[in-house]
Amino acid sequence: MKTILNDFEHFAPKTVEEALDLLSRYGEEECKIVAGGQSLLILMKQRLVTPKYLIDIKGISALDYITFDEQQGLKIGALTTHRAIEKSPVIEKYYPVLAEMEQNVSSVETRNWGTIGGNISHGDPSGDPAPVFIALNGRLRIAGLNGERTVEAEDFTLGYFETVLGHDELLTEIQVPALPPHTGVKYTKFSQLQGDYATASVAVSITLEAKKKTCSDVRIALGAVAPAPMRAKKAEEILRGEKISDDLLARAGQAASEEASPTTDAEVSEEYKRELVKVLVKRVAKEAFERAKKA
Amino acid sequence: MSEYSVIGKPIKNVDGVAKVTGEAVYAFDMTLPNMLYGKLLRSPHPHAKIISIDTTEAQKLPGVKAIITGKDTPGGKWGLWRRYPELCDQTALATEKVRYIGEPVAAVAATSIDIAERALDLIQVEYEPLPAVFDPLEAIKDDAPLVHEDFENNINATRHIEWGNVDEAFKAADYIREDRFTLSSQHHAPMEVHNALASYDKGTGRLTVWASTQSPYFLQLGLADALKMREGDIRVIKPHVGGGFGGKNSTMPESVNAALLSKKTGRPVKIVYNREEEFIATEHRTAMNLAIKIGLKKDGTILAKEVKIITDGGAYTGLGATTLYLAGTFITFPYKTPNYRYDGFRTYTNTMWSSSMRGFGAVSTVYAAETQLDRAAHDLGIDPLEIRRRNAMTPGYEAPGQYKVESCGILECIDKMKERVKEKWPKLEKDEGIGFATFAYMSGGIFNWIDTPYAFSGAMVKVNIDGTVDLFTQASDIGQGSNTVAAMICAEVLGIDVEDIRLHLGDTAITLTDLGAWGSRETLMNGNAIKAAAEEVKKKLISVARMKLGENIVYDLVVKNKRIYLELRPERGFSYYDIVRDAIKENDGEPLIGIGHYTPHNKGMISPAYGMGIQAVRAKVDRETGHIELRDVIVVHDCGQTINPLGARGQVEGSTQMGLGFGLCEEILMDNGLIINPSFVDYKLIRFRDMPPIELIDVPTYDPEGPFGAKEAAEATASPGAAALANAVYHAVGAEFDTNVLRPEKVLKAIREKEKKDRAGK
Amino acid sequence: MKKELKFKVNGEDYDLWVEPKTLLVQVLRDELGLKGTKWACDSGACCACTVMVDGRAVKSCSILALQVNGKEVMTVEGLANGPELHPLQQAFIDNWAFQCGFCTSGQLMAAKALLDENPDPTIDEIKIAMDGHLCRCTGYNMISEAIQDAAKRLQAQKQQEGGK
Amino acid sequence: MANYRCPCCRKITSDTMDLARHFLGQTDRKHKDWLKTKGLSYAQLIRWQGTEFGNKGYKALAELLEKEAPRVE
Amino acid sequence: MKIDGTFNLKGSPQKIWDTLLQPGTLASCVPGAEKIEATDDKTYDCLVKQSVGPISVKLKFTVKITEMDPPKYVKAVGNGEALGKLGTFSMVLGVTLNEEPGGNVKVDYTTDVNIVGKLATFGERIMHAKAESVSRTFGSNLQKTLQSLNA
Repeated sequence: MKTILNDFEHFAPKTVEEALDLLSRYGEEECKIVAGGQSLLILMKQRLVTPKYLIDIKGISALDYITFDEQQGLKIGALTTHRAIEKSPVIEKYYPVLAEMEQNVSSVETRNWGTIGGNISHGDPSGDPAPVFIALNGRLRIAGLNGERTVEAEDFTLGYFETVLGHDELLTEIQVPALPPHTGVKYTKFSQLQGDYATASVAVSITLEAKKKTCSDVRIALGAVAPAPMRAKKAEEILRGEKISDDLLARAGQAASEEASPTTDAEVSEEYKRELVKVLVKRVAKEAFERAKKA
Repeated sequence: MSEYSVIGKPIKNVDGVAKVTGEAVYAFDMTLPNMLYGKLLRSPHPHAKIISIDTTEAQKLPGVKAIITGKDTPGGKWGLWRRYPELCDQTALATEKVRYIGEPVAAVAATSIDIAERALDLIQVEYEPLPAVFDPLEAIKDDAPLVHEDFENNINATRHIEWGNVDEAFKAADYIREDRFTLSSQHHAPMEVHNALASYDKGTGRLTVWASTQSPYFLQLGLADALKMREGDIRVIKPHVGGGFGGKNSTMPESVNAALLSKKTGRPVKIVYNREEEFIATEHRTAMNLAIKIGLKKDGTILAKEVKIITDGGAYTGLGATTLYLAGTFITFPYKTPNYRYDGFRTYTNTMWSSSMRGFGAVSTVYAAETQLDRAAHDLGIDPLEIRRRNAMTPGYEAPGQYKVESCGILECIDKMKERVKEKWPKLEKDEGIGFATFAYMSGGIFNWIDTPYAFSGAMVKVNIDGTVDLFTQASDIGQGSNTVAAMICAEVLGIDVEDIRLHLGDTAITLTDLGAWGSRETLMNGNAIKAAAEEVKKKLISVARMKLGENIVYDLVVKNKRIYLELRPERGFSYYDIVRDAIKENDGEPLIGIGHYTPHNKGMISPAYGMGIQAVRAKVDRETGHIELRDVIVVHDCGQTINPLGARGQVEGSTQMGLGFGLCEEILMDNGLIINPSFVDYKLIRFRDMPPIELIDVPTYDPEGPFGAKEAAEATASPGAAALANAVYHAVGAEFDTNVLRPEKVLKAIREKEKKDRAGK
Repeated sequence: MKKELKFKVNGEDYDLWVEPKTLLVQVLRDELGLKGTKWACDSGACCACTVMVDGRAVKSCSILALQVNGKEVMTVEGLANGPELHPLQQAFIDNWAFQCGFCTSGQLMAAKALLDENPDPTIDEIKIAMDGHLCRCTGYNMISEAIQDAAKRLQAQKQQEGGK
Repeated sequence: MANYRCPCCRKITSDTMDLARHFLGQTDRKHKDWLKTKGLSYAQLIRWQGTEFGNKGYKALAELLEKEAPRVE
Repeated sequence: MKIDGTFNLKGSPQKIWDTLLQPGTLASCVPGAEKIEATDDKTYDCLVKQSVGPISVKLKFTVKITEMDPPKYVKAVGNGEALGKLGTFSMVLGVTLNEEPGGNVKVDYTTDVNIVGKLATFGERIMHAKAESVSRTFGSNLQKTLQSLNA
């Protein structure tokens, strides 16, 4: 760890186009994008990342917005801060799970400066927003010099800190469809101390059919237990089309725990992470179910 | 005791305004004109021969003003155990070989931190890695690599205590149990990192150092030994210090190398560690292997205890040898132990060395002793509070040849706790438990390992013509609030306000020697020195007043509320201010000065007085994940006469946080001698949301040795947290632990084991 | 290559030229001499360096100085009104909400941002807002109490002003 | 009363347990080498004394010294 | 840091053994390998690039085979550095081939990596996981190579 950052040239584009243009000019190795910089600046101090050119997009105000309508659903500009999401009345009303999630992302200080797009683009497998957007069936809009594309939230992260973003691309927007009726969503992250990085995290969205008895649709997303946030599709299959019961939820937890592919690290073993997934999926799905019943 | 006008009152921190306005200056904030920035190149190997160091390229970097390696140092060795020169094993820069990852091998001074850091990258060091040893039990083997060639089997220090007849007592016991523990290290993690600014004056050959230190005097001695200079030619100044907790007692390479670089360049040099350096290359709590055997009567009375400790000392001595001594003592507290045997060994290993940390010696041993006691109580069918009560020390209790406990409120503490818990937590939720642990600690140490001929504490009081007071003290306020306590004691004696006192602090050139802030010594030891100094002045004032009154000598005079008057006829007296003026004028203008000092005498081997008490932790365990939720804490303590209840509460809260951290989450993770979590991201500290509320109940006693009856407060309270937490988990779900950091995975495993045992039992 | 940085600190306008690699905390401490803002972890994990930017608490060690171009920064030095302490500062003193004081500036700025947004926070809200702040000395409870105390003082102050 | 002298230095005690305590407190070559010639390892004794209950290290050494240490009047 | 793992391959132990020890195979199967050259029959010079998101590291190292029991067991020792002053490292690698019924060979590997310097302290979590994913990819690459040889 060094005290002082290495020298770099600093660009502060005012538009997405400008930023993309700058990106195209410099090679992947020597050029990095910084938004809030809450992760990147630390890597730079450690000299693990030493860009010659830093494209500082924090000032692109056009990417700072939250909009919602019933048809289009929710749209969040990539440079919206975590704090803005946490405090947004629209999100509070239609997607309270997002506000809940945000409240446990690092510290208020980080949330005040760090951006949602920066967080997702960083591709940290233990990041909080990604599993929630996956559970919410979110899509990510990506801008490139040759036009735009959209990918499913679940396909965005490829592995440890690796995403589908090409070097000359920029994540610009997160889109979340309006929730179907009778849908409950819950996110829980497990860490020994509150506000810490997740040891394991689970987001579940459950939609009940009109009579609120049977689960018509379900999405289960896991964080921190694989190289990238992932869907627990086998666990989903166990619940989909079924009447939710404690026993069924436990089975879903078991399935998810088998689907996950955690690794042992200095703090926790693979077995323990699997155990956590088992317990968390059961509990979180139950809460999502309770919420769906009330929705 | 209620007649005090300052003592026992909630007095606001005398440094408060400076600290809330950002004006308080820490060594970290200091710069001097023309100052250079120093950085240390550190060894990446745990144990390696240094073949060569090539600084040519680094020298060429513009802005680099000096580079030194081991051969450029005067070669002085130093340490805190100066009584035993062979334990003075530290060096400024490694020369022949490196002994831990992070040991400095070269130092650079440059015109900016940036250049200094770049210069480090240009220094080429060739190492020949040597086999290294990290485990203390491996280190003592005959074929283990030697960390210091002169210390065979890597044994750095030993300590043996025995009293009574242990073997006979075990034979007489109804119940015996043995438990083994591996107790981990813990980092002090002070908010202000180690840093020092050194300025050498070529003209006079004198050196001034501003440093983040707990003991300016220790630093002065360390620098003198390291630089082979006279003590008197070194002036150490301690500005505000951003926390120490035992980690800033030793003279560390940053101050020595800043001084060497300043000497070489003729310019002031400042070295500031970054947080990673703070984690890998500053001292930490002593990890240990501990075996404890206890023999009890059926009714829970302790008959005998036998304790074995092998500590992981790391590469150098620091205060780790003291830790070994204190561990052997405090594992008996606060219980009557008629028969006791202790064998302690401190080993050298190829890791950053371990040393003193808040409650050193006690924190780890309390964990072992108090969790064991709960298991014994459970087996014997005795209530955990009752077994503690039955064995509690009483005033005047003596351990033969070791210590004598004068004031002792532990029984009252236990009784108060019992009452309060019943009232506060009448019913527990499922999987919720309450755990208790007692604690005790010294009020300053007696053993003179530093080998100083000076008094342990000294203070000087100068009263000005207008009645204001300049108090000169080397007592080190490192956050614990000793400045406020110092001013309060002085104000109480002279009958004036805290605001009338100006403090002159922590400067070895202008304050009388004090050994510094460790082992909870400032209130009792420095407090006694200040009290004596102020009383000397008071005596002078009284004699002047007496003469003016012309009263017979049998009438006692009181100095209080800025007046000096006859105790029995308060209306007869004078204003304090008038007497001060008269005293100075009548004595031919001689300034009104009092000097006081304190050194404990005839107080045994350990300490003049002991603070103590009991803590309760209420916690809830998640049986499926092993997660522990800290819910509530009660601390009942006896710190003698509390000097400042506000400050004492702050200290109790803070030390409880540290003790709970030791039990819950703080863990230094190591891989082949490398600390792999050297940051606040990966080294887990309790923060706001996980900190439970604490209720503090004071059991006042009066210790004859302490100033106004005061003794240790809130170092002892660092010890019980981990034990009380483990006991709470034990009572909630039956899980037992032989290590201290109760991370969820460990808890879950223990729960499963317990369930398995229960099933097998059925 | 240095770039121009125009911003406001504690109400005063500054126009500086800084290296792009300079962090906000370095400008504040080294260029402007505002050493009340501390720096303690190098990894964005302790919040000792917290200042307010446009009214929000942020970590000055994790922000490039150039990123606050055109913005308004407030540091602990800007909290008191001349010799008169801000109620938060007074409450911190009265409640012994600091010991070594090294994390205090950051705590105060975060507390200020909190009370500006939420004048009457519950203990839980305080804990959430302050959770990023490490304090090795106090055990946090007395800081929470001080913030609640300050909230009361500020409300009383407001009422008094309103009454006038 | 017979006293025991340390086989490696001039220490004299009346009790072999005390002599064992003395012996184990010495870290010089001489004492260790003597132990080796008697088939005992210093490290092993320390290990016993530092991890096992009942003065196991001292007792083993005292037993040996009882046999081997020169007596003095 | 110890990393152990197992993967299964189709083929005979001897064939796998022969393939495994060809520098060409290693170069094509080790993810990110830019150069692997045999300097003698037991020593290989390697240059491997690894990246974790924004971080990329070039590792330059030499691997020496220290024990061999064809076609069952091989032990190698590696030493090298991460370019850019990020640190040096050494590793001990052991690979055991076990023939299993059905023409399968179970490959067990154990590595003990000792990293010295900056790289080591960077998120042990990530390093560990990355190493596992690299070995997994190596296994599947090797499988592909074997298949192509069969074909």
